[in-house]
Amino acid sequence: MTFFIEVLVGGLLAGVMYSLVALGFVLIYKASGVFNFAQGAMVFLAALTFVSLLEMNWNFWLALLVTLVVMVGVGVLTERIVLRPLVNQPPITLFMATIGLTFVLEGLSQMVWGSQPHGLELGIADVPMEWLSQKWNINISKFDLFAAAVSGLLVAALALFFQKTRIGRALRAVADDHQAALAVGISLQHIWAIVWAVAGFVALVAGMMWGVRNGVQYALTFTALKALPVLILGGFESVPGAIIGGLIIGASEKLAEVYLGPYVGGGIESWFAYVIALLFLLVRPQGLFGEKIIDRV
Amino acid sequence: MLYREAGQFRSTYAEDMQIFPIRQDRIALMLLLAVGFVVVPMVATQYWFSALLIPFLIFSLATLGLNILTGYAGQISLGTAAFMAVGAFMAYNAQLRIPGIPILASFAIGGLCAAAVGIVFGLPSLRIKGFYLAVATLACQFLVLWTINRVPWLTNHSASGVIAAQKIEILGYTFDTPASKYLLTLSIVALMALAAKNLMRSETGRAFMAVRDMDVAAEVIGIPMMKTKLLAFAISSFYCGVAGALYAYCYLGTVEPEAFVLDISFRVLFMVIIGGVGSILGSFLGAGFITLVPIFLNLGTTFISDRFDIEISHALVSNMELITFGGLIIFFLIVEPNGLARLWQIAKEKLRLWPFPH
Amino acid sequence: MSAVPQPKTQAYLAINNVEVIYDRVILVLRGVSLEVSEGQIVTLLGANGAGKTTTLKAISNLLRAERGEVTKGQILFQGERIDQLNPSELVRRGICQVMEGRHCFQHLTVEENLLTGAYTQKGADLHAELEKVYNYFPRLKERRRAQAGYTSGGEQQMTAIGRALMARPKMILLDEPSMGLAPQLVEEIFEIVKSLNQKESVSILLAEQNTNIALKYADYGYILENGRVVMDGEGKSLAENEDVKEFYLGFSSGERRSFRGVKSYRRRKRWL
Amino acid sequence: QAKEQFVPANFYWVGPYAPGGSGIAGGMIDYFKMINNKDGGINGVKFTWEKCETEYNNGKGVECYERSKKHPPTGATLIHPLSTGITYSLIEKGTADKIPIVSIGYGRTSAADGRVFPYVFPLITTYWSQATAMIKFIASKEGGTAKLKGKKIVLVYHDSAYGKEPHAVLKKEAERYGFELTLLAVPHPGNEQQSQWLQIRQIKPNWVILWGWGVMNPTAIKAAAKIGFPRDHMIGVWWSGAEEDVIPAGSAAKGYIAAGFNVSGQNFPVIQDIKKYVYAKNEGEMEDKSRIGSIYYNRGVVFGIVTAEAVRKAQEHFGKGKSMTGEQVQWGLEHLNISAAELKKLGATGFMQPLKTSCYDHEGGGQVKFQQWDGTKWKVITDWITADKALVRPMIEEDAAKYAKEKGITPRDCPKGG
Amino acid sequence: MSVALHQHPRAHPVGEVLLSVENVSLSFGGVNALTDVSFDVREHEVRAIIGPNGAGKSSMLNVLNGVYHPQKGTIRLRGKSFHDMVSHEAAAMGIARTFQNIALFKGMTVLDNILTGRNLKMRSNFLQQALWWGPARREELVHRHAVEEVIDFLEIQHVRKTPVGRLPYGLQKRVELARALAAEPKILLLDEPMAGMNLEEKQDMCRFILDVNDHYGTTIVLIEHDMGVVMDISDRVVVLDYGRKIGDGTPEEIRGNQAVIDAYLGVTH
Ligand SMILES: Nc1ncnc2c1ncn2[C@@H]1O[C@H](COP(=O)(O)OP(=O)(O)OP(=O)(O)O)[C@@H](O)[C@H]1O
Ligand SMILES: Nc1ncnc2c1ncn2[C@@H]1O[C@H](COP(=O)(O)OP(=O)(O)OP(=O)(O)O)[C@@H](O)[C@H]1O
Ligand SMILES: [Mg+2]
Ligand SMILES: [Mg+2]
Repeated sequence: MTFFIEVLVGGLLAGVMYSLVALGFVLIYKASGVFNFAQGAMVFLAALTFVSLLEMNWNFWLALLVTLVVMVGVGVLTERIVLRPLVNQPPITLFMATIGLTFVLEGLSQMVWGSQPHGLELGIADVPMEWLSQKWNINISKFDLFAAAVSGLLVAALALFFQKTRIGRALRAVADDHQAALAVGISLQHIWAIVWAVAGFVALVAGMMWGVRNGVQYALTFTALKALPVLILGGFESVPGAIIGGLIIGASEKLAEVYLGPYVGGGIESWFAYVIALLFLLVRPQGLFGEKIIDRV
Repeated sequence: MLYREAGQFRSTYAEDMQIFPIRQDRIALMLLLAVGFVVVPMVATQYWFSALLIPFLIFSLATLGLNILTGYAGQISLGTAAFMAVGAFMAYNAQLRIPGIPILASFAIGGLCAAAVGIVFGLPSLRIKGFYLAVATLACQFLVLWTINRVPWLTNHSASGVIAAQKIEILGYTFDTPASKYLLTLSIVALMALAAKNLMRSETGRAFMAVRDMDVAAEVIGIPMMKTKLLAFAISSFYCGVAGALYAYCYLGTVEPEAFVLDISFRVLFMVIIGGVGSILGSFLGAGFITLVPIFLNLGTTFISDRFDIEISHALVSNMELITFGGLIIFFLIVEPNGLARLWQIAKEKLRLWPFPH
Repeated sequence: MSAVPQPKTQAYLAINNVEVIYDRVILVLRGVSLEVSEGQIVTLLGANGAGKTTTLKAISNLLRAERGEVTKGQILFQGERIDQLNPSELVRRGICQVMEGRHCFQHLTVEENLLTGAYTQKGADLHAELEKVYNYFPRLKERRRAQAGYTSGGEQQMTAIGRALMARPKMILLDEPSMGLAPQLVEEIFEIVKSLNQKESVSILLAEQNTNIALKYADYGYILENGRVVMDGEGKSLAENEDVKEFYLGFSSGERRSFRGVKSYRRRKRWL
Repeated sequence: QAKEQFVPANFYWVGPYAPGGSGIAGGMIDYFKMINNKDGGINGVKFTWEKCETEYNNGKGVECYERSKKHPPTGATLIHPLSTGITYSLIEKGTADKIPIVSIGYGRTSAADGRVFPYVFPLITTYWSQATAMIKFIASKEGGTAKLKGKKIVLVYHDSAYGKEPHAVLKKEAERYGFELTLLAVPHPGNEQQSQWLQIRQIKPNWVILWGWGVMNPTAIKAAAKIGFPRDHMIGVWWSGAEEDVIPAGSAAKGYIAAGFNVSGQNFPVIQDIKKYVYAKNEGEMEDKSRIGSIYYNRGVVFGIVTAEAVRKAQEHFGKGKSMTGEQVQWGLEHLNISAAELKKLGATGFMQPLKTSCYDHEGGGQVKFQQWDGTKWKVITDWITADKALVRPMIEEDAAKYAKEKGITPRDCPKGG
Repeated sequence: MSVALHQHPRAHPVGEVLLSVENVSLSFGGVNALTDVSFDVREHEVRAIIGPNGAGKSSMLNVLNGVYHPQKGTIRLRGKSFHDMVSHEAAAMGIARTFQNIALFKGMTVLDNILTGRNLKMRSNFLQQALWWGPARREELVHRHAVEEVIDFLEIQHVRKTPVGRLPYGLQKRVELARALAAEPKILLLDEPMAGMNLEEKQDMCRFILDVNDHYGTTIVLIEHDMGVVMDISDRVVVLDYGRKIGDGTPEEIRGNQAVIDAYLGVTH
């Protein structure tokens, strides 16, 4: 039983890490209807910049600040160079443009900082909490809890932002119809610059958390892959969906791997999350909290 | 006015319904085929065959397949590489297990098995749309590769899962030189492209496009959604399956799951979008762009650094290439969001009016 | 027929010799000039595809999003060139467009749609504005919580117009406001337009197919055909014009023609 | 004919595999530069090379191969594909083009049977050899092979062809010694291993063998720390045993053990020579000089040494001071004999193992050293441990024979053992 | 404003009840789009549905061809009742329609759009089509002829090869009608076919509708806000308001109906 709980809790906490990455996707999708393929590259760029600055003996907060400035710069430039000329284009075109952006960001980060992996420690050890493991024989890492708290905070803040503010409403309007948004005087430039900057910030947070876990290296770009099933399960447009989706995916895939894996040869984690998400979609095609696809005649 | 249709009258519908109603297009195509089948084999080097032309053709075929699904029927899929893998492995098994089966039949079996898998993974498309569907098709990608890794029968119990493709032999002739493999690939691709073109300009193609553009309306005018979507998945996967078999047999020479990773799925999707969603020609242009541009970029930088004897760190060069490639994608999209095929079409429209601006 | 109007000194909005090309090859407007004086209602008439929508989009600078561009001519608002301003700046300056085909934000509720319209009105009293719109369109109040995507065609049209009003514009570009509205509502909308014009001195440029009603309310009218202005004049004088009567209002020799009788109709004479 | 010997440098400098690719490329090219500068090449024939980015991608690898194979003066001398996938794709092409495919420490294990694979050289040691060496190492730690009985060993492997390589060998070993073997797959890329390591916590194995790649390695080490599994009972394969695999794991990696067929460090004469003849002139490949002497860099130097010695051997046979063709170098590769004395001359004693190949055996030594991470650097903790060739060789021959049958190849005749 | 109704005898006089709607109710969540509506449509007649915005007219059409499934009530076609009919089944039974918000296939040319209307009549399978051979080719030709007839009839020859997205609104509406006609329907449902048209185009459209009704005897159900059109061309009119039927009768009767005037017409036209 304790083992079951351990797997469950471990899965839930792992899921939170997925949510962190998924959140970046959600932000941009919600605000512009763009499926941002470059999210993984942004996570990589942010974490790599941050860790490289740290290794140059910068002060932690200064490094954080400068990285943030870099990410905001990337956001603003993306708006200028990529998105603005592509207003009102079909989603698939914008998607492709973000793929181009991925190449640019990946090339750029490796060009500036090199492709060597780095270690990152934030001072919170990724080891089990002793009293828990002694008393209950359950292993829960302090760092995992920290990561969960951080994502919880982020999600709450962002959800509030989208629901309650003028900008939040404008973001949703832009996602629905670029042209009409322009016509009511929403400045796509501002909106997109804001969103991409916030997404850059989220990428930085995700990059730091994952960087502590796996080291800062190119493979951070792959974290995006883990976020995709979370994304469709929770719904592309939903901030709370990202966290709930993450919890469901995290827990179910761990449980499946541990309890089902041995019977079929293991490694089922590679697809299990997707199959779960797919099954959910068959019931709710827009994900748990996504916006209903409106097609009327 | 190089590209002028004036003076070409079509007096019957049959004429109007020709595959290329405009004479210049017909001539251009003939020339292209002549170059492909005759001139290229005479002049190209092995490098051209095995490093450029064969992969280009095979990717064109896969792109064509995905374009039928995504471009014509409007269903985005990220399972292309999985369908290719099914094609490759089933072709291998057909060759291995059915004695005396002709290689082309094996390719077809590979394609048909891929089509079957495609139908199964097409079922969710009846309910799920857009990017949701795209991500959901990833399930197919991972599940198929996982299965190949897990079921030893599929890899004939090979230790590592990597197997060598069998010899290609048709009517006693062995295709073992790059040139002969190229010709074989070209023939298959040309024929299948022709079939795709025919299909897309007849009822099936129109049904696909109708479902793509507005599925409720399509249903209202009597197009059965289920049949149409599943057929699209089947045909598309068939193309991808054959492409996968060719990829294994004519290009790499090995059949292995790692050759069909997610990356390939994405690359094929890039090709579709860059080339032009819903265009046969675009499939070729897109495949050309994505496979050849990085190589030419690389050849270019190598040439420049050789010529001017600049010692730049290679990591820098590789990264620069990556950035340039990404930049080019963005550039072309901004110039023409609907892909290279549309760019070509606009160019033709301009040519038609030339030398007048409008 | 008539030529380009002589530029007056005090035009509120003036378009001079504008040419628009779509997709770099399709020439749609071939030198359109028109102007709107302050406080005027001006209507733009013309057959399908004449270029009415394109003209309005050229003014509000929404063409780029459709891969169209203004290749010639200039557009002046209050004497300043505005053809390089981005759309949100235009809204801030008081030019607001109601697009053809509604373009509501489907996933937002009707009320949210309206609120978005006030995006540029930072710190304004949104409640009062909302109430004003609901006063104009009581039906919207009933449906305020419905997602716009699920409302009926007419309801969406009301939402779109209401949304534009929320920005407190000085000048509204209306693209076919009557399309798809019940006759009663068409009258109402034009009454609203008129009251906006008179009470709040909003200038109006409106593209309309319903010539009858448009000319009834308009001070001035332009008739567009094939991307050119072919006729213009005071609303009344246009309504009196024999050709206009025949081809746009459906009277033949003073009698309204039945739609059932059109089988034996006369092909319209083309000006160009 | 120009006195040049062309070797393609088809490696990778970008992407997830870049740390390995760029390090190995740097080591090999630096070694060539050193030979050119110090000795004026091999008997006056200087090495040339051209870099081509393969991105660890089969298609790109083939493209690079095709591009480099006809390079003047004699075409590609031999090729290091540095990827198992690319190696497989090149087996037939190389054989047809008569260009040796050299895969040191990766590639197709059964190609060690030179009778079936004349142009393929999985030199020094294969995955299978290594797996047996690992078991030997574990046995030595446990106090003899007899003690293995009833012990639990878990293999945590990258779920791919590469990760599946050792399964068969380990299963045989498990049968032979009576230990309990559990195979745990980690899906690519391996940045999430919670469930695997929770299972390990449940199994409580004595040893964990890590058959990982890239990000999978530090993640595994961290996950081990998280469940409190002792790192000094984790043994990594040689692609899990570079600085790049442990540094990202930080302090968690302390005590972790990995296999290797070369060692790290700068204190070998050969590395000093590279510094003296190459870096002193500012001609070095590595921008980050601290990477000189790292595991990957030194592995690249091993690649360089083997290449150079094969060319030297070929020249001895076909004419000194001439550029060798691929076919001639194939002979050289089959007659390599880098003895201890030879190693000393090369300044590589203890740096790599002696190597002797034959037409029959394309692997050579098959020895492995084990090293432990002390938090800042790798420390060698064993001498060369020889693989259990008696176990591995028959498996190799069986697999090669199957391949020969499938392909309709008649194996060459080779004098046994010579 | 008197208008002579039937100027010449119709080729297909109005006949038996073809389609009847009985006590249909439809709601979406809290919104009652239709409440207990009943009416019938006779063979060969032109039947108009009018009512204020949001009255439920479009929803009624959607019920008629199976896009929406009413919670209560039945639809009878030639006396046979249907429950939960799927829209492509409706199409197979000869019901074609146009949409309020144009639902053309934007990526296709006019010709292709209209050809899709004939998909139910196509028999060749996709393998034959892939080869463009034998039956497939012959069939394409036959249908092309049929479609060209519709094109001629609706006078859209000049835009045949234009992608529909580029056409002005009015022409798009006409293409949509053409697509519906290509199916040779028994019943044609038109949802505001004349919205956004100027007078001349409306006249054209009326002419087409009447001709279809006349030549082919097609039964027509029409939603329209232009009272002139409705009064002139329809045989009978149903009036909906807030989802309920508030009037049903000939145009004259409707014109005089006070409830209708209050709810819909406002000032008389
Ligand atoms: N995005 C576009 N690309 C290409 N051509 C276009 C585009 N938009 C409009 N056109 C063309 O421009 C011309 C003018 O169109 P516009 O929409 O301005 O006409 P309109 O007068 O508003 O017509 P309607 O009364 O039907 O709304 C038409 O011929 C149309 O085909
Ligand atoms: N799919 C749906 N989901 C929710 N509500 C709907 C849906 N379809 C229609 N409605 C609602 O039902 C009511 C009737 O809509 P309908 O479209 O039938 O009106 P209509 O009579 O056609 O109006 P109009 O003349 O404006 O087109 C409207 O209030 C609309 O919001
Ligand atoms: Mg218009
Ligand atoms: Mg309606």
